[in-house]
Amino acid sequence: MTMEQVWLLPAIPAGVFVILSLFNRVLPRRGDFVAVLGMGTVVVLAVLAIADFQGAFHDGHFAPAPGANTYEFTWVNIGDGVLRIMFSTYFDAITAVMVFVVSFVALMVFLFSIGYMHGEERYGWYFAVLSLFAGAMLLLVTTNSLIFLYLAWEGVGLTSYLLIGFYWERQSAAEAAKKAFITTRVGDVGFLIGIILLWRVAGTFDIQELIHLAEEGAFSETYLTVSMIFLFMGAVGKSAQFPLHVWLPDAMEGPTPVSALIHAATMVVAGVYLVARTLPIFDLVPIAQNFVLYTGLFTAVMAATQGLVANDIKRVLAYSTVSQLGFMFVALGLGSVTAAMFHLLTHAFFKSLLFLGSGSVIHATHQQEVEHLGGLWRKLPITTVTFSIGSLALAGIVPFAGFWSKDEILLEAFELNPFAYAVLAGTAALTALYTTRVVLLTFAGRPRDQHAYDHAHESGPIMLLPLVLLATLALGSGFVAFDGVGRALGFVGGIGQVVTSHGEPHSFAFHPNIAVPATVLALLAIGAGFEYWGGNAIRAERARQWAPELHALLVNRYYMDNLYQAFIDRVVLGLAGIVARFEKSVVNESGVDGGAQTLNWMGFRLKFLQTGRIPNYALGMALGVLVLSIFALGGGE
Amino acid sequence: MIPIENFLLLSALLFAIGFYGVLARRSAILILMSVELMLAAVSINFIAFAAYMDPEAFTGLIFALFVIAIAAAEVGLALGIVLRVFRERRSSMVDDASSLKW
Amino acid sequence: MTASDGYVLLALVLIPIGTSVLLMFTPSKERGAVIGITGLSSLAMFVLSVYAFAMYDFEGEQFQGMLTIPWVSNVGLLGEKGIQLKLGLDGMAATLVLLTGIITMAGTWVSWKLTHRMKDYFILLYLVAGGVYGTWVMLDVFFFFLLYETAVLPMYLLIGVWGSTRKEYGATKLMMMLVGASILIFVGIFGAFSAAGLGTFDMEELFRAGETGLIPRNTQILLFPMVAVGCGTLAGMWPFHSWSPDGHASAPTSVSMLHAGVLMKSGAWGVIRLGFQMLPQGAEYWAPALMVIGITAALYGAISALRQTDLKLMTGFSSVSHMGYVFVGLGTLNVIGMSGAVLQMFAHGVMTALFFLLIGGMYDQSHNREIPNFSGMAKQMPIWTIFFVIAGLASLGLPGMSGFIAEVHIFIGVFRAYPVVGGLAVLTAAITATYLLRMFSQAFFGEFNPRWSHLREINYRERAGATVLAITILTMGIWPAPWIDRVANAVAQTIPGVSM
Amino acid sequence: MQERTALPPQFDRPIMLGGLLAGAVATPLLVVLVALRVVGLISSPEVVFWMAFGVVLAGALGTVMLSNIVHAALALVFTLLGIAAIYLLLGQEFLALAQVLVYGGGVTILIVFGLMLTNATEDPIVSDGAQKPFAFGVGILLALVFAVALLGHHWPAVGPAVISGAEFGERLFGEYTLAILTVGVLLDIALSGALLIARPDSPEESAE
Repeated sequence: MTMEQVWLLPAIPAGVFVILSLFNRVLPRRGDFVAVLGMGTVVVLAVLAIADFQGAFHDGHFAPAPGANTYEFTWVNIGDGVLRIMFSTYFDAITAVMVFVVSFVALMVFLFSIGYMHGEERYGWYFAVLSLFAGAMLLLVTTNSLIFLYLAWEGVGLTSYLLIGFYWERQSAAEAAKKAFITTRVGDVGFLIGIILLWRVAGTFDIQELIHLAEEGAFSETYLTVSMIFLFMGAVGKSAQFPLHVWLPDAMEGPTPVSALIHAATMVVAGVYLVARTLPIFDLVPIAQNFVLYTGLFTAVMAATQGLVANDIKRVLAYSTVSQLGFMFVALGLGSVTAAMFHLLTHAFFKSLLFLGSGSVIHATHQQEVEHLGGLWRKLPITTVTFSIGSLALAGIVPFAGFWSKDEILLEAFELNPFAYAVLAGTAALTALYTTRVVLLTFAGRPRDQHAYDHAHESGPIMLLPLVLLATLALGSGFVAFDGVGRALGFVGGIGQVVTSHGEPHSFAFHPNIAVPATVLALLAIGAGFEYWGGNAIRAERARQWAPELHALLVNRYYMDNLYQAFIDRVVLGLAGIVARFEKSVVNESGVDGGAQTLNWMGFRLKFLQTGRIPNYALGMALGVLVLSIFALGGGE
Repeated sequence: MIPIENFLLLSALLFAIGFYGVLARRSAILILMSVELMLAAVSINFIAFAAYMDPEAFTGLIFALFVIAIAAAEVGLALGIVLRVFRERRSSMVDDASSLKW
Repeated sequence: MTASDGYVLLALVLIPIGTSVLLMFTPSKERGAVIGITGLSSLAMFVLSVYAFAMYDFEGEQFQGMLTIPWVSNVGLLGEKGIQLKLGLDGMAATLVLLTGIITMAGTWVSWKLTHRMKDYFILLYLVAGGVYGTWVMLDVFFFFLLYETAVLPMYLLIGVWGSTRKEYGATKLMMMLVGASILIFVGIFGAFSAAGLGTFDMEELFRAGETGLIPRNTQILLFPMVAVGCGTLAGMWPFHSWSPDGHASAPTSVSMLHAGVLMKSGAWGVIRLGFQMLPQGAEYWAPALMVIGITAALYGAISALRQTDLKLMTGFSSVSHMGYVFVGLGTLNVIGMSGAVLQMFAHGVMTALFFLLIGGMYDQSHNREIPNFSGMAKQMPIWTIFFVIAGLASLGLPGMSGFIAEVHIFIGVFRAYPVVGGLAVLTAAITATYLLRMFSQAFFGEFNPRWSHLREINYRERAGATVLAITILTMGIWPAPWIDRVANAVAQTIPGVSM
Repeated sequence: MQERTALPPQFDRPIMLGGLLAGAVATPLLVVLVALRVVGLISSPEVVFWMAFGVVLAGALGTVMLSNIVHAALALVFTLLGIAAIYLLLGQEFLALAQVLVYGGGVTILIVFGLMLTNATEDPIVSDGAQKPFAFGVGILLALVFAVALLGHHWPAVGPAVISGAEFGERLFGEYTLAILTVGVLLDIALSGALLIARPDSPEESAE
């Protein structure tokens, strides 16, 4: 499989979706093996494609032969090129990272789901939709056309909707699915506007061509800034950045493996991917780039603070996802694709690990409130170990994967924007703190819910295998940044150089000045966490009482949801009410019925002209004759 | 030789008088009689024009004849209706027969 | 398409009308015969429609399959060509012929469960179908208008006799508004006819007259609003839309399908044919106004739909909103936007037919359409729900569905001309998502309301109809080239004054 | 069998008054006309024309103004006979004859029958409608309009052609046979219709 055949990657899971959605009742085991086989094939093909890509390297430069890494097919063509929408794929280092992450994590999640979702009523449908998601996500990362990117973008949105609402009998799940779809849809409005604005001047949807044109100065700066900010709105929605972050915590209503795949490792990074993909254009417009930077920065802090107080184990992870995505956007805002994509890679592994670990806990105890868990390390040893590895990676402790990638972002920030650095370092400490809290409350101490504890048991091998594999990657994937490891994998100049497919190659750097303070900070935070939540929860309770308003603010998510609800209730529905009243009273009653009634009334009045007396009629006729004859006389002369 | 204007003037005055009668009177029979006046006025016109303008064409005369014939038919029919109305309402005044109002 | 295919077009008009006549002589107690006749007839129409669509060569002549039969000439005002039975197909019409074939077939299937005077129902329904086919293929303004009215008039009886809820009110309102609007069309047609002074109703001649200015520019500016409002009323143009929600809410299932799916499109088609093709200079003058009306309608319909609790009313307002897009697209005066408008006519036709089919399938059992009364319907009627979600997603413009193809063309076209309007149009798509998803989560998801445990899944005929429509939605969404090629070429070649 | 009665008293005075009035107006008119003829200002046919003119208009005015229906009917007879004279002046012997027969005879008798069958004989005085002033205005206006139209036009100064009864008959039953037959059928149908309408349609009604 070569780079230009990369369109096969989305095609296979899409085919699986068709097969499963039509025949899942007929196939043995509801056809889960079809999904797993399909995904396995995709992983193999993805690795082959990456190998082909790697083979195109020589002398440390990324220079495949022109066109060798693209595939094109005309989808729509109006007026011989006035509007030409191509289906096209493009393969570069970013694609390589994304393809690997998506297909690998998806395979892990598929395997995990076999155990986790066992016995569900809509088991086959679950795999069908999950496959469709994988297909859409793979299309998203391989296509080079903004329109198809949008298509895939909405496709992952749809599957996310279907999977969040998988347990639709629960009203909360249905509401969460709706909220997710509509919130991201608001972002997509901007995304589509941005796409069309870019097309309006450039006349193409081809991303590489757009970058080329933008660099040549085809756009005015203001126009480009506006377009890119619109484009970024899509990323804000999909990657749950402030102010459209509200859907992601609620999205945890979906099955846990779904959260791992979609709402941690892949779909939510689509926004990061989009900005990374178009970063050369963002580079041209500092305002838009700073917009990305500060959005990410604010979101990172905000979500981390909320993560401190959340009780649902999955929600904590969701907030941490939002926060980590903020980190990635900061990196992009600073212009470093390398750091962002590197963090995306490691984050995908350790966050999906954490989610699957939490899934294992939930599977064992049917309980996801951390306040009701505790002491599970005795019952779930493997889960505890893997979860801890993931947590350490998230907290950024040497030598786990998260350390290296976070350090890369901090380094960039330190060099370019000290303010951002300071904020991010503090946020990293917060991350360590809430991570420690979750681990301690879940696995350490005494069981707080004896019933759940008694029934807990370690999951089967089909669920543990993904945990172990992902833990390995969470432990080791950070090292690919090193030159030697990169070379060993076949990438001349190391991974860091590869990922920067554009502009100055940027190899991985490691500065003790940055790394040591960050590590110390994280360790301090972990220590503080042990101090507060290790053993008994009394101190935590005291902390809560120390600043009740602050706690309430955080628990209520800064009242953002209330604000939105109020906006919808007051403004949107209020407007709808006004329109409905307008429709009823002006258009319907006055306009249509009113017109009819006016005629009716006139008829009622005019009917009295019909006296029924012949002389009156005759007089009318006579007057008519007179008038006519006078006209005739006047006309005759 | 009498100029044609004289006949036309007669016809015009006769017609106007008949018209006045139709509009002003209440009795159906009197209205019928006024209509006869108007018809006669029209006949005079026809004949005058026929005799003065184009005697060969003959059409005006035929028309006048028809007017006479049809007037006779009309009178017969109208009187039938008047009788009928009278029998229903004990009145031959047209404004008493106003059940078609509104 | 060869010249002899003109007879195919003629057949498309005559088959449904002939079926009506045939049904008149069928005893009404022979339900089997009625079902057989309508089944065969709708199948024949479908096959011929697909044939016409497939055989239309989008790189060839503008009008294909021309068939001209002189009727009245050299009488009074009429000159050499006078009134002719002239048929021909262009790319836009080919698309709409296909739409009619699909919806008529699906509508026929779901109407077979009717118990009250089924034969008479089909007589009128097929009259509508014949009229609609006629408006697509007629190239003579006289016959165009004749068949246009033929399609509109039976609606009164169809809604008044077979409708539900406030059917008399809905039927009367619909009829009064549409017939009132027809007067404007009539004035527009005869105004153009006499202004051209050619003594012919031949559309091609009149198109040429409009393009070359034989119909003076000021006359065109005067006549265009009449035609646009006249035909626009049937297309649900704001603010003349108020018949649409009421009419749809009270109409029986297949009438709603045919009406919202096809007949409303013939209103928009009238605006294209009589407005943009016959009075191009007037259209150019009024295009911005059309766009303002369109975007107002789109937003207005969407916002109104947010507040509706009746499923059919919601769909009715959604139709107003989606037809607003059509006018936005037409107002762009460029090929992309106008193609988008025609594509939207097709896409909306299919999806709205699917909506009404499903609502009807459920209403027949439950006699209730209030959204808050339902909850968790996905448990009781999963297949129904899946089809409904497909229709809803197409409606909110999800990529991969027909709605997206149409909308994205309109958006791109509008952005070319008026970016601000384009932004509003995209925003409307988000509002559409909001009301549809609110409805989904209220009615389909959540805890099942046991009050509805007597409901059964939609029957196999409805499933078949829904499948045909859903497949059309997906096909166009994934492989839109056949539609776009036909429409875009026709728009570029047959509508004067259109920029690329 | 009805007893023969004298003319009712209310008939006497108006008739006599009318006669006197007519005589009072007609005598000077006649004198003036004869004088003009003798002087030679007008020709003999003109004398006849103006006399007929006076009779016709006086009769017409009587028809529309007299409040007694029977008197009005009498006045109508004068008018119709005067019109016959006009026809003669125009050279139409046959039409004049027809006029006398059909109008002066048939129609008048029909009308008198109508008067008798309604209760006009018992109460022959009728009031006029409320819109009489309007009617008067309309009548005057109409006369004015006609007069303006008439006098504003220049008419050729030719005399009337005389068409004899024989010639009339020849042409009537030559070229216009079909038309005359149609009129006959029409008359037949109309009178049958009149009969049908006027006939009492139930025994109870006829017993009334």
